[in-house]
Formats: sequence, structure tokens, C-alpha cells
Amino acid sequence: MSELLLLTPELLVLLGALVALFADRITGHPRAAAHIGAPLAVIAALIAALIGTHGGVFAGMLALDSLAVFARVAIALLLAFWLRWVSGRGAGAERSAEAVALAMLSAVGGMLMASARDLIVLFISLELSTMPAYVLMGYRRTDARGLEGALKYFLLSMLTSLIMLYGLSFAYGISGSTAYADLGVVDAGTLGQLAIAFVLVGLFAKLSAAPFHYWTPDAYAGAPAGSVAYVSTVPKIAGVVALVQLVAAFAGNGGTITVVLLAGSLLSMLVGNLAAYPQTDIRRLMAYSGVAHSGYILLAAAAGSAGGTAAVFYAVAYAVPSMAIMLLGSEEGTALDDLAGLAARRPAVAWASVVWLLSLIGIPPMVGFFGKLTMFTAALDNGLLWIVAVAVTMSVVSAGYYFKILRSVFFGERLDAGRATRSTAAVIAYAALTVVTLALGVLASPVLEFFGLRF
Amino acid sequence: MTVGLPHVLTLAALLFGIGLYGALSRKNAVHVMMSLELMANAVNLNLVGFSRFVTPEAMTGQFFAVFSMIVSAAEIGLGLALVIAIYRRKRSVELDAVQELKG
Amino acid sequence: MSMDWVVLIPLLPALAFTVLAPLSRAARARLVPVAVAAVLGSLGLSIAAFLAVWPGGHDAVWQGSFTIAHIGDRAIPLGLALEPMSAIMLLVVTVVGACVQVYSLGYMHREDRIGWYYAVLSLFTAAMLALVLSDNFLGLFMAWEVMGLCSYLLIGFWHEQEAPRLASIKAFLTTKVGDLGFMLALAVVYAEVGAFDFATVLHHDWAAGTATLVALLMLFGAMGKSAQFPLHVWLPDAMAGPTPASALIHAATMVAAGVFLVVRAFPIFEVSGIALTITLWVGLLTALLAGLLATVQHDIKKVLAYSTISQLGFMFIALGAGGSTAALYHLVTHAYFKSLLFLGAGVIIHAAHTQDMREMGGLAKKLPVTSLAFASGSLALAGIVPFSGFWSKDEILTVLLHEHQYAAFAIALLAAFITAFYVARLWFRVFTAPTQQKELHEGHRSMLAPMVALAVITAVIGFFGPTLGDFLGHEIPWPALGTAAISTVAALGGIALGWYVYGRRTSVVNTQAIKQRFPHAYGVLANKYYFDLTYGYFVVGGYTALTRALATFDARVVDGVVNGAAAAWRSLSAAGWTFDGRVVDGAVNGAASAVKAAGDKVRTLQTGSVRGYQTLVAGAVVLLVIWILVKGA
Amino acid sequence: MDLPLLTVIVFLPLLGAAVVALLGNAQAAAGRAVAATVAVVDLALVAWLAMRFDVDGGMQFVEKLTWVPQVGITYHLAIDGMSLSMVALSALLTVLAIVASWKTEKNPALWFSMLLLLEVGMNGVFVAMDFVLFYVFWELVLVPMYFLIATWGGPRRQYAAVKFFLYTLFGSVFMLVGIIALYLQTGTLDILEMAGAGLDPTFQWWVFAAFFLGFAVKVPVFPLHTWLPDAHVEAPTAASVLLAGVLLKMGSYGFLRISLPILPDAAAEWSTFIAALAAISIVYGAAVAFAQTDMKKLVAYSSVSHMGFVMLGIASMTPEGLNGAVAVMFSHGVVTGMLFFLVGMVYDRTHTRMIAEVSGLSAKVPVAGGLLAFASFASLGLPGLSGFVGEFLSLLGAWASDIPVGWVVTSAVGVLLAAAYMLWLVQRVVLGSPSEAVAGITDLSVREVAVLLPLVALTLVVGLYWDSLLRFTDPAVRSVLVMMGGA
Amino acid sequence: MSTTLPAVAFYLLAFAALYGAISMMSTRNVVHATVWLLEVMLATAGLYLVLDAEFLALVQVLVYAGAVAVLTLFTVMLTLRRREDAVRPFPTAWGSLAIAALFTGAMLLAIRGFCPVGVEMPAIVPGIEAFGRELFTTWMVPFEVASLVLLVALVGAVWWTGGDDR
Repeated sequence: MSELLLLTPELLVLLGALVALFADRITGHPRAAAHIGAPLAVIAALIAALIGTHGGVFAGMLALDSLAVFARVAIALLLAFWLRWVSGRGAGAERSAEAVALAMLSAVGGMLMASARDLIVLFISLELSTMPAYVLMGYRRTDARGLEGALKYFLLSMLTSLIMLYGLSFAYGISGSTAYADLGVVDAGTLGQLAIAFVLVGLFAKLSAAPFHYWTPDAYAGAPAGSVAYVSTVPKIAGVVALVQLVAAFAGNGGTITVVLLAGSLLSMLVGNLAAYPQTDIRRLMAYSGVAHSGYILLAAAAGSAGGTAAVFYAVAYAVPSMAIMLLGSEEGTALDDLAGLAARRPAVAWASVVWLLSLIGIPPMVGFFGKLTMFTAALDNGLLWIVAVAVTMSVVSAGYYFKILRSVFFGERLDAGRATRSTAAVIAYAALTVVTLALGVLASPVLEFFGLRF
Repeated sequence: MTVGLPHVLTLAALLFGIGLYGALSRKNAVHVMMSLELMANAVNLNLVGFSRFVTPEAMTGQFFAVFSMIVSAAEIGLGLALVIAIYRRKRSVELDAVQELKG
Repeated sequence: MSMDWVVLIPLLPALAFTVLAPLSRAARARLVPVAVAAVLGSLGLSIAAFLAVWPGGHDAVWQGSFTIAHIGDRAIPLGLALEPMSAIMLLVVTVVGACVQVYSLGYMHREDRIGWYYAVLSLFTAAMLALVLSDNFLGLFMAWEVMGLCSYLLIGFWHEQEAPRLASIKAFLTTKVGDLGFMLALAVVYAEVGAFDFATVLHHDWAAGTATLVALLMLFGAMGKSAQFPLHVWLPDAMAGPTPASALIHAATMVAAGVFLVVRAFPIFEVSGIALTITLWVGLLTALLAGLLATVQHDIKKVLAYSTISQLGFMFIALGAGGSTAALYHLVTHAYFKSLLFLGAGVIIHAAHTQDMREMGGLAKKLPVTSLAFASGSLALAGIVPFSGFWSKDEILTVLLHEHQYAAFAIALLAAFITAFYVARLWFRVFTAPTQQKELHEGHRSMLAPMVALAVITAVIGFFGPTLGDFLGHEIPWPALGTAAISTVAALGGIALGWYVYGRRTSVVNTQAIKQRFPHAYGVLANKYYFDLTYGYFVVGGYTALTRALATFDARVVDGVVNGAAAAWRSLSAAGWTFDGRVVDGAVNGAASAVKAAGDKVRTLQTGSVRGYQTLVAGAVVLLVIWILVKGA
Repeated sequence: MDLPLLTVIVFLPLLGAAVVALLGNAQAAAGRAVAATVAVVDLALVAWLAMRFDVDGGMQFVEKLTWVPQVGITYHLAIDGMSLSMVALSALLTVLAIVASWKTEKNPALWFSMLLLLEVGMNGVFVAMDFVLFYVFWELVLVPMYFLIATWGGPRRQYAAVKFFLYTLFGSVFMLVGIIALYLQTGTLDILEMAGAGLDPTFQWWVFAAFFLGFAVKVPVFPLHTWLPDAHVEAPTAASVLLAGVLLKMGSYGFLRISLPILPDAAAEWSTFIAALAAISIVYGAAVAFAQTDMKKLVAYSSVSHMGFVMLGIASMTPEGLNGAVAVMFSHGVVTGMLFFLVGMVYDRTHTRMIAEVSGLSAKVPVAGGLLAFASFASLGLPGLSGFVGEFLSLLGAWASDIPVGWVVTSAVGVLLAAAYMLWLVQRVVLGSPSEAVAGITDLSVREVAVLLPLVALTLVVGLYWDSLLRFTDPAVRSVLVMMGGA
Repeated sequence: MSTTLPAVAFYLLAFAALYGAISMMSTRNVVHATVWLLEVMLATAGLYLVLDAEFLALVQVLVYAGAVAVLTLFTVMLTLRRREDAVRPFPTAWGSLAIAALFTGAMLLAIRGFCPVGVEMPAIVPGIEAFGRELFTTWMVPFEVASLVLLVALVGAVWWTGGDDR
């Protein structure tokens, strides 16, 4: 059972999830679940890092390559940050035990999905990482809007995942196996290409890439910002890893895949950036910005193996700051005007938000810049000049709406006093996320070295 | 007359299509979910068919089908709970009734 | 012994400037003597330098340079060289400069910004001295520009008033137009030769084409500085500045710099014949038209201004005819007598409290010294033996004959005649016409002394023409009797006519009278001076009409072009401004709003209806499927 | 090299910024002092470096460490005469900016830390010899400048600041694409190694286009200039000084350091186009400047005109032209800095920048008026003052090069036009009798004079002894030309 | 042993499934639709038997026929306010129909192109016990994950259907 030891991180998180279900009731402390979960997640991350890469295990259903390890650590860490933040929620806020448990289960699914080497494992861990998200989206069960968002998410995601499943069935039927290793043959026939296309549709929907993004803005806008902070970031990382590995597995002549990826990328960049511009609710704005960033990720994913690494790195580079911003939104209020005068109230946080936003725009030395750099390098290396041109132009546009946030934070006039939420735990989370945002940019080298990521 | 894999796949495709039509056209949330179930069912049929013809020994498709069933069962359970929750607030499960979030 | 003290000649006034400029108004005023001392010092040194150069010849007796820049493998030195021509110019500049500064002590003593006045005057002197000493075109150009600045500052000295302000900016810009030519000329020279010093540039074997280009560009620059037609319009306005400044800058030295430049660059001009011809005709045109204009001015300074332009025209005539020495000769003599005239005018203005000659008259008795000095200047200007102007102007005519430029000769002669006429007009009107004012006082000693000095120089310098020629290493012959006679006749004729029109005691025939009476036939007939009348009518009337037309032409067209250009530029730039805001920037902001619009468009898909979304998703899938099928087929 | 001098020079202000920020507005005075000290020390270090600088030594004080070997990014700092002149400029102007804004009341901690942060970026850009490092500093500059404008700016500061940011970002992202393309082609990100790599001309053409977008926006070249007037008019005085004094130079520096040596063939192809744009910028800037009713806008547009001469010199690709370009960059930094300071000082007193409302300065406040006149004459390129050097050399170079004569002459006309708008300004503001806005004001304080004197001195020194600047720039320029020669 | 599926059984069941599906879409009564879905499920179970997947047939009957259909029916009943709600007009949505038809047609084309009619049917497959063994050895990981999925569903369902307590 030494193989099972390799799954220690997942098991730890799972343990946390199970404990979380009862922690509050037993301890009577409203945030016990989060308080227990956070350290567990950190330990999980450390262990995942220590375990490092490993060949195929469980009859080749899982394999821990460098991407998988990177993703596992990233997911566990982000989960930890999120839990840390949750643990600081005031007693007034809604009960969090279920949320914590679901989030951790979703994390388990994500970590497995990152290391999956078998379509069946992929499919089921994908579902495991997605289904909790429905609940988190509609976590305010008294709030009709939240539930509406959840329903939209649920129905669309189910439709797309069925299409994906349909595709998977053909992929299996054609290759006669569900192991990634045998999928090379699928790309040959028309039916195979349809299968691949369907699989991509499913993954696009998970990454909320256009034109399968429609659920995203509504679901986010209805959901509590805290949930959005988690749902919009962590599952995405896993999804990207899965996408990259599947693309690698399918890459026969690659023609179909590349075209589909690029088409999705182009649409996402345009739709996301353009539609984000007029938004006034941070959740909705970040939803569209998420669509846009998925566009960049798809662009990288279309650019060979180097692109794959870049895509995963970029997914993390996107996840870290946007989780921070959503957490801030959950604390301060999600309307742009709610952030007004933050610089006066909490200068440190305000400046942290500057770091996050600049990173999302792609200004050095933040991680976002490094992500864009590697991504564009890979893309240009594959001769995708024109779409890169679109990408950079769109990143300028994106600066336009990120600055709306910045402007409100620093120069907005606040009418009321603003919510008086001051939780040290939240501050710790912000600090951690800020540090990561900067460190991954400036000290990228040792990190890449450690995980053995090659561009 | 021989009946083989193509027949199974065709049948599955037809069922999938009908389910899709339902998923797109129905106004009642529960009804939509039923249609989705129909699609899931079709996919399972696909898998079992492949399993029978392509990997009769390994039965991979059958396992796949099992897991897919579990998953869709879970999904439907969750979905129905959601519908009920919505019904509690809105006294309706009509999709056109849930249209507040847009833009 | 080392002669590096030559450097001090331009340096002393420069130091005076650096001492005065940063100080407060009061402190400056107290330190005015420093400036005077400085200019006197450089006067002394200049004399020493002159003696050192004596007996002259071609080559420099002293040369010194420092490298201002290294570029690539080239070094750009700025140097000073003391050779006969610069020695002569040194004397001219320092003498006139000294006279003017001494004179200004009296003339400007009421001004509370006298300190600033002296500072700028010193800076100007420094620049002019540097210009004449410079052994390369770059240094010459830099000094040239600095003089432009000083001229600007001095013209606008009384900047509280509108006229000087406008005059100053007009002067600066008009000359700057010429300077562009000079600057481009430098660019061409550098591109062609790769150096600026006279030795290299002038001995470079020029292709005729390039030479013409350079020469014409330089000529353009010179025309700006020396107020040649059509760039002369700034000089009359420049009279808004203090009179002594006008004497130094706008009569004696700066305006002559253009001529000096052409003399320096003469070898290049000689290579290209065209440039010479153009120079000649520019000179002729200017000499004639400016002379005619001088005859209708009522402002005494304006008369002198136009006369300066006209005289500079003479110098250009000489240059165009190939007589660079003659030009230089005239430059020297003109510097002295014209500054003398200006200083005199200054005294007169001080005394009469007006610049309008019509309000003057009979000053001869009231201002004896001034009138004498002025007389010497006037005679020199008119070209009457033995006063300096005669010799130099005669030299020019000689050159013209020698070069067989008969047409030019005729025009020049006509110009000389006109010159004599307006000199007479000026003189008689101011000094002998019926007295208009009672209380008049002779100028202060500090003002008279310099005038006397200049008057003496003007009177005697003419006899040293040949010596000057030898000194410069060229030959300036005594005038041939023929030409001398012709020019003298012309001059006397001019004076006589002037006397006839303006000078006689019972002065009935004056333009005013003609103008008034001409329509009334009766009155005309009633007039017993029938001859005079018709004569007056035909000659004077036609003449007035002509001059009036010319005046109008000058004011409306030539000057109008300049002012019009300014106006046009203003409106043009305004248009550009609007363009910038509307179009160029509009494009940018347009892009921004386009993004917004597109964003709103995209949002419209987000209807909020689940079934709508599902349909869109399925539609996308179907498109995908169909695409793949088609591609597969 | 015992002490990593360049690193210290670049990052010392960062430390200072942190300290000032931490001191906060509570100990504003202390923070102010710290800021001033840091800036002065930095300037002193630059001076020390300049003393130890060997003019013919090429790239010196080299520091090269690996940073992100996975993508070949190195931490590579080095300095040559060209860079030195620019670093000196930024260090000096930062000191002056801090002194000039000594009395800032609104959120002083942020103000001074932003100024120092800005200095980090400015110094860094000029000494970074690795593309990514260069880009890092390049973008780093945007952030503090955004806050300087958006926090302390005029009424339309938000619009101006964002416009500035987006405009420049737009250019620089394409520059990034160019950088990546070069990296993929050459396999290195080291600017110096890449020089003279002899790349395929067509490839060069495209990369040059990408860089052109990045640099031309910053310079700014004619139609990409419209961010400049807005930014300048809204920006506070010190920010305007640094913006015009240093930030604009980053663009032209980019051309000199990157576009020419690395993409010589493309540069040759583009030269006529650039020269044309330069000539248009010169005349156009002058034209629009002439129409301004706001002193600051006038100076802003004069910058467009002057930077045109920089581009002209660059386009000539002759020793004279390039030296001229650098000279204009330096002198424009000094002179325009002076002008913006003076306009600011006048504004502090009269509370208006409308030319129509200010007149007769020389009568009422002779020091201010005199210095303003002096700066104007320096700006219109009077020989003996620094402005003349660069413009003259640029014209020499342009004429000697194969730029069409028409463009050269057009540019030369720019000199006349510069005289036109500058004198027109002096005419209305300095001369004449005092307007009521001017009636009650006091003359410059000692502090303000102290700010201006160094600039006056530099203007004179450079103007009277060109080599004081050119001895540093000429060897650098020559090496650039050698690289272009492909040697 | 036959080289092909038992044709009669297959066609009967296929007809049953399709008929059920179509009626499910065309019935005017939601409750009836649920019943029709149940019918389709059972027919599919039959098809599984035809395809020698006894275990699957079993699961199908238990999970779907048992759990899902009943649950659905229950929900339908629960969310009907009045008896009449059950009966509602079902206008045919032509747009959806077109999309679905296009999709299906395309798939049929692709399938036609994929494999020719009449492949030799492989030999008989291992039975239930083999299936069980495999399920708990080779497919352990997904099996465990599947249980987690169910856990999630459970927690989620409880949360949503739970009370409004804070």
C-alpha cells in the first residue's frame, strides 16, 4: 500500500473535510472547521511538495508529473489561504462548516484530476471538483438569486459534462482503452475528432471559456463573494492541468485541437475583456476577467508542451491575485463603490490590491507578468503571432477595467463608513497571497527549479 | 440480419438527441433534468455497447458506465434538492421564473 | 611675446556682463562704470592689436583655439584669429562701442534700468568682437545669434510699451528667418568639408553647385542680419529702442555683420557666379528702394534707419561686383558716420522731445556742436569730398565701372543722388527750417564728446583709404577723377534739389503745400511761382506719388507679408490645436468608447435565461460538429 | 568591482521609499528628510561613479547574475556614457523635484515615496542590459507616475493618469512581443550580446515595428503624442518635471540602445519614415504650442517639438546626429525641467496658468521673470546655451545623412517656430506691465532659486563647452554605430 | 453462440426505449413524463442484458428505476402546487428541435463513417464475479472517488433542503 502514501495530501484534505462536517457541532466554535482545515491543507501542500514527482501508480490511473505536483501544491496552498480567510469570518456570517467540507472535497477532486492518467478517473474527479462548486455558489440557501445562479451553473455544467462524457465514450470506444497513453489514435477519424471536440467543450465549460461561459457571470453575481473566491480559482487550476495533459494525450496531427483551442482562446479574450469593461459589480467583473484569462490559458495550451507548462503556471498566476480580490470584495462589499476610500480606511490592504491588480494586468515584477511572458514566448515560438497581438491588445483593454477598481479604491468618495470588518485572519490571507504574487514573479527561478517546470 | 455496434451507437445517438431536445426546450426545471438523465442514459448505453464489442474482456466500458451512473445519480439528487430549495423561495420551478441575474 | 591677451578683447565686455547681469537693479546701476571701463579696456587692447598687426598683409599674426566638441573622429575647434581685417573691425567696433557707451552715460542717466542696458550693451560688444575675431563659421554663427538676442533685448528695452515689444519680437524673428539660411549653410559646409574654420572651408575646392547653395544660404542669412530687401522690414521698427543702442547695433556694427559674413565667405561666392549676381541685385534693389523710402519719412530715426538699409545695400552692391575690399571700406566709414548721425539724432530728440522732423527746425543755432558734428556725418553720407562716405562710395562706383556693370552703376548713382537728397531734406528740415520750438538745450558733455570724436574720424578717415587697402593686402586706389566728378555731381544735385524743396527761406514748394493746393486750379494759377508750381507739380507731385506708392507697397505688401505671416501662423497653429484635440486625440478616445460599446454589445447575449444559454451552448457545439464533419469530408 | 555601485544607485531609492512610506504621514517631516537624504546620496553616488568613469571604457561597472535561467533572464546592469548622462539627469531632477515639492501637505509620505520609487524605475531603465530587466523597470515607472498624477493632479487627473498608463502600456506590450521574438530568434535576452547579431532583415523589420510602437509612444512621436499634454497639464509640477525630464527620454534611449544596434537593417529602412515623423512632430508641436493659452500646455507641446529633434538625430544615424540626439535629450531634460518648475512656481503664486492673466513678471518679480526668460532662450536653442548644441548637431547629422532634404529643412524651420512660440510667451508673460494676478506676488524664495540654479549652471556649461557632455556620449554613440556596422 | 446480438430482442427494446423517450417529450403531463422516463430506463436495462452486462442491468434497475425515477416523481409532486400544473401545454420548440436534429444527424453520419455494419461480435464476456473483482482492485481509485461524489451530493442536498437557520 505504499502507493496509497503518495495520496497522503489528498487523504489529509479529505480527513479535514470529514472532520469539518462535525467540527463545529463538537467544538461549538463556529469556525472550528476552517481552523482545523487550514493547517491540514498547509501540511498537505508540504507533503505534496516533498513527495515530488512519481511514475504511474494504481495501475497507471494516476501519475505525478511535475505539472501535477505543481498543481497539487498550488491547490492545497490556495485552499489553505481560503480556509484561513474563512476562519476569520465574524460569527454573524452564515454557517461555514459545510462550505469548508465541500471546498476541501472539491480540492481533493482537483488534486486527483491534476494527476489523473485515465479518462474514468478524470471524469469522476472532475465531477468531484465541480459538484461542491454548485453548492458553494448557492450557499446562501435563503437567497433566491444565489440559488438561481447555482441552478444555471448546475444545468449548463451538467449539459456540457454530458457532452464531454459522450465524447469520452467515443474516445474510449475508438482507442479501446481509457488510459491517456492509448489516446493517440483517437484523432485519426472524424468520429474521434468529434470525441475530442466534445471533451474540449466540457473542459472549456469548466474553465468558463467562451462560448461556454454563460453560467459564469450570473452564477458569480448571485453567489457570496467568498464562494466565488474559491470556485473561480482552485478548480480552474486543476481543469487547466487536465486540459494540458489531455491535449498532450490526444495530440495526433493536432490540427483539430489547436484550431478549437485557438478559437476558444480568441472568443474568450474578446468576450471576457470587452464585457468586463462596463461592469460595476466586482463579482461580475471578475467573472468576465476570468473568462478573459481562460482565453490566455487556452492560447498557451495550444502552444505545445512549453505552452502547457506556461498555461498551468499562468492559471496559478491568475488564481492567486483574483482569489485575493474576491476575498476583499467579500469583506468590503462587491459593488465598485463599496471599495471607495479603502486606501484611507486600510492603506496596507489597498496597496496589496494594487499588487494584485497589476499582476492581473501583467505588470512586472508580479507573477502575472512572468506568466504572460512565458505564455507569449511559447505562443510566438509556435508562430501564433496574430493571436498574440490580439492577446496583448486585450491585456491593455483589461488594464482599463482593473483600473476602475484601483480608482475606486484610491480615489472614490465613500458615502457611508463602509463595513467594519477587520479580521486578522483575513489580513494574514491577504499578506500570504500578496507575498506569493510578488515572490512567484521575482523568485520564479527557484520555484520552477524545485518543481522541475520547463518552458 | 446482423445487429452490431452501429445499431447500438445509433440508438444511443437517437436517445441522446431526444434528450438534448428536451434539455433545450423544456420550461420546467425538473423536466429539463429528466431530459439530461435521458442523455446520460444514452451515453451509458454507448459505453456498454463499446465495452461489449471493443473490450469484452476488460469490460472497461461497463465500469465507466457504472461510475457515470453513480455520478448522474448524485447529480440528479443534488439538482432536485436545489430545485426544491428554489421552489421554497419562489414557489415555482419554471426556468423563465429565474431570470433575475443578467448582463 | 605671447599675444594671448587678444582673448581679453571680447572677454572684458563679456565679464562686464557676467558681473552685471545677476545683480539687482540698483546694484547694476551702481556698477555701470565697470561696463564702460571694460569697453575702454578692449578699445585699448584693440589699438594694441592693430599696431601688432601693422603693417598688415594677409596672414594672421595670432591664432588661438579650443576644441568645443569631439564627435566621432572629428574635433570641432572654436578659435580666434587676429589678422588685418579683424584688426580693422576691432577698431570699428571698439571705437563706436566706446563712444556709444560714454554717450549713453548722459543719454540714459534717467533710466532706472540703466544697469541692465549696460549689461546687454557689454554682452553685445563682446559678441561682436568675438564675431570679428572668430576664425571659423561656427563661432561666427554663435556670436551672430547672441547679437541677435542683444538686439532683441535692447529694442524691447522699454517693454512696458506695446511698440517696442512688438518691434523686438519682429526683429528677432525676421533675422532668425535669415539665420535659418546661415544654419543650413553650416550644415552643408560640414557635410561637404567636415570642418568650420575659414582656412579649411575656403581652401576647399568647391563644386560650383555646392558653392552656389552655400553662398545663397549664407547670403540669405546676411540679408536677414543686414536688413536687405525683402528682409529689411525689421530695422525701421527696431528704432523703437534707445537711440544709442540703435547707433551701435542697428547702424554701425550688427547690421554690418551680414556684409562681414559675405566678405569672410567671399571665396565661396566667387566660385559661384550666380551668387554674386544675386548679391549685386539685392544690393541695388535695396539701395534704391530704401533710399526712396527714406525721403518720405518724418521720423528722424526712421530716415536714418532707411538710409542705413540703403547704405548696406551699397555694400552688397560692392560685394556683388566682386569688390569685397570696397564693401569693407564702406562698412568702416559707414559705421563711423552713421553712428555719429544716430548719436546726433539722439541729442536732437532729447532736445526737441520729439522724433518728428515736422516739429523741429532751426536747431542749428540752438545746438551748435551737434549741428556741426551732424553736418560732418551728413556730408559723409551724402558723399561729399573729403568726408569719408565720398571715398568709400566712390570706390564702390569704381568697382562697378571696372566690372563693366553699367546698369548697376546707373542705379547706384541714382541711389547716391537720392541719398544726397534725403540727407539734405533731413538737414534743412531739422536745422534750418523755421523754428518751431523755443526751449532747447545742447546735449551733455558726455554726449557731445563722443560725437566730436566720431565727427573728426569721419572727416579725416577718408584720406587713409589706400593705406587701408595696403593694410588689408588689397589695393584701394585714389578715386579716378571721372567717377569722382560724376558721383560728386550726383551728390551735389541731390543736395541742391533738397535745398530747393526744403531749404529755401520762403519754402512754398513743400510736399504739404502741393498736396493741399494741387486740386484747386485757381489757387494754382493764382500762385505766381508758376514755374515752380508746374515743376513742383510734375516733379515733386510725381515723385511724391511714386514714393507714396512705394511706402504703401512697403507697408502693405512687404511688411504686410511679415505681419501677415505672423497672423497666418497664429490661425494655422490654432487650427492645428483643434485638429490635435478633435482628430488625433479623438481617435484615441474613440477607441476607448468603442471598447465600451463593444462591451455592452457582448453583454446583450447574457440575457439571464437558462434556456437561452443552453441553446447558445448547444448551438456552438452543433457548429463545431458540423465544422469537423465538413473538414473531415 | 568591490561594491555593486549600480545596484546601489538603482535600489537605494527603493529602500528610501519603503522607509518614507513606513514613517507615514505622522512623521511627514522625518520622511521628507529621509527622502531628500536618499536622493542626495544617490546623486552623490552617481557623481562618484562619473568620476571613476572611464569615458573610453565602453560598458562599465558591469554586474551580471543569473536570474531566471529557465528562460535565460539575467540580472545584468552596466553603464556607458549615454546611460550615465541619463542616470545623472534622473538623479539630479529627482533631488530637485523633492526639494521643489518640499511643502507638499496632501499625503506627503505617499508623495515622497512615489518620487523615490519613480527614481528606481528611471535609473533602472538606463542601466538594465537585460531585456526583461529593462522591461521590468520600464513598466515600474508607470505605477508611481500614475499615482503622482492621479493623486496630486489637476481637475481631470483621473482621466489623464489612466490615459497615460494605458497609452504607454499599449506601446510596451508590443515591445514585449518584440522582445520575445528577439529571444526566440537569438536565444538570449542580453541586450549587449544581441547587438549586431545580424538578423534576417524582414524579421528585423517586424521587430523594429513592435519596438517602434513601444518607444514612439513614450517619446512621443507625432500621432502618438496626445497623452502628453493631458498628463502634463494635470500632473503636479514635480511630476511634470520628471515626466518631461526623464520619462520621455526612455523612449529615445530605447531607440539608441536597442533598436539601432540590434536592428540596424530595419533602422536603415525606417530612417526616412522616422525622420518624416520627427519633422512633423517638430513643426506640429511648435504650431500647437503657439496656440496654447495655458503656459504648461505650451511647454508640454514644446516637448513634442524638441523630442522631434531627438528623433531626427536618431534617424540620421551619423555620429553628429546621435550625439545631437543625446544632447537634446539631456538639454531638454534640464531646460524643460526649468520651465516646468518656473511655471509651477508662478502658478503657486498667481493660482493661474493662463497666459492671458499673467504678465509683467520681470517688472514685479525680476528673478522669476529673468529665469523664465533665460529658460525660454535656452529652449529656443540660443547658441551658448545647451538647447543649441543638440538641435544643431542633429541638423548637421541629418543633412550629412541620406534623409530627404525636405524633412531636414522642415525641421530647421522648427527652430524658427520654437523662437516664435517661446518669445511670444516671454512677450506676454515676462514683459509688459504687471497684471492684477501678478500685482501682489512675491519673488522666488531661496529654496526655489536653489532648485533652479543647478539647471541654469548645466545649461550654460553644456552650452559653452559641448564636450562636457559629448565626451561621455560620443564613445557610446560610436560603439552604437560600430554595432550597426555589424562589427 | 451467436455472432450477433439477438436481433428481435434488440429491436423490441430499442423501439421501446425510443418510443418511451419520444412520448416523454410529447406528453402533456409531467408526471406521465416521469413514468415514460422510467420506461426508457427499464428498456435500457433490458438492452444491457442483451449486451451481456448483467451487473449494469442490475444497477440500472436499482439506481435509476429505483432511486432516481422515484426521487424525480417525488420532486415533481412536491413542486406542483395544483393538480392542473401537471398538465401543461408543450409547444414544440422548433429551434431546439432543429439543433437537436442537426446534432443527431451529424452524429449518425459520423457513426456511419466510423464502423461498418456487422462487425464480428467477440466471444462471451466474463461474468459478474469477475466484474466485482475488477471493480475493487483495478478500479479502486475511481470507486472511492465515486463514493466521495455521493458524499458531496449528500452534504449538498442536506444543506439545500435544510432549514433557514444561520
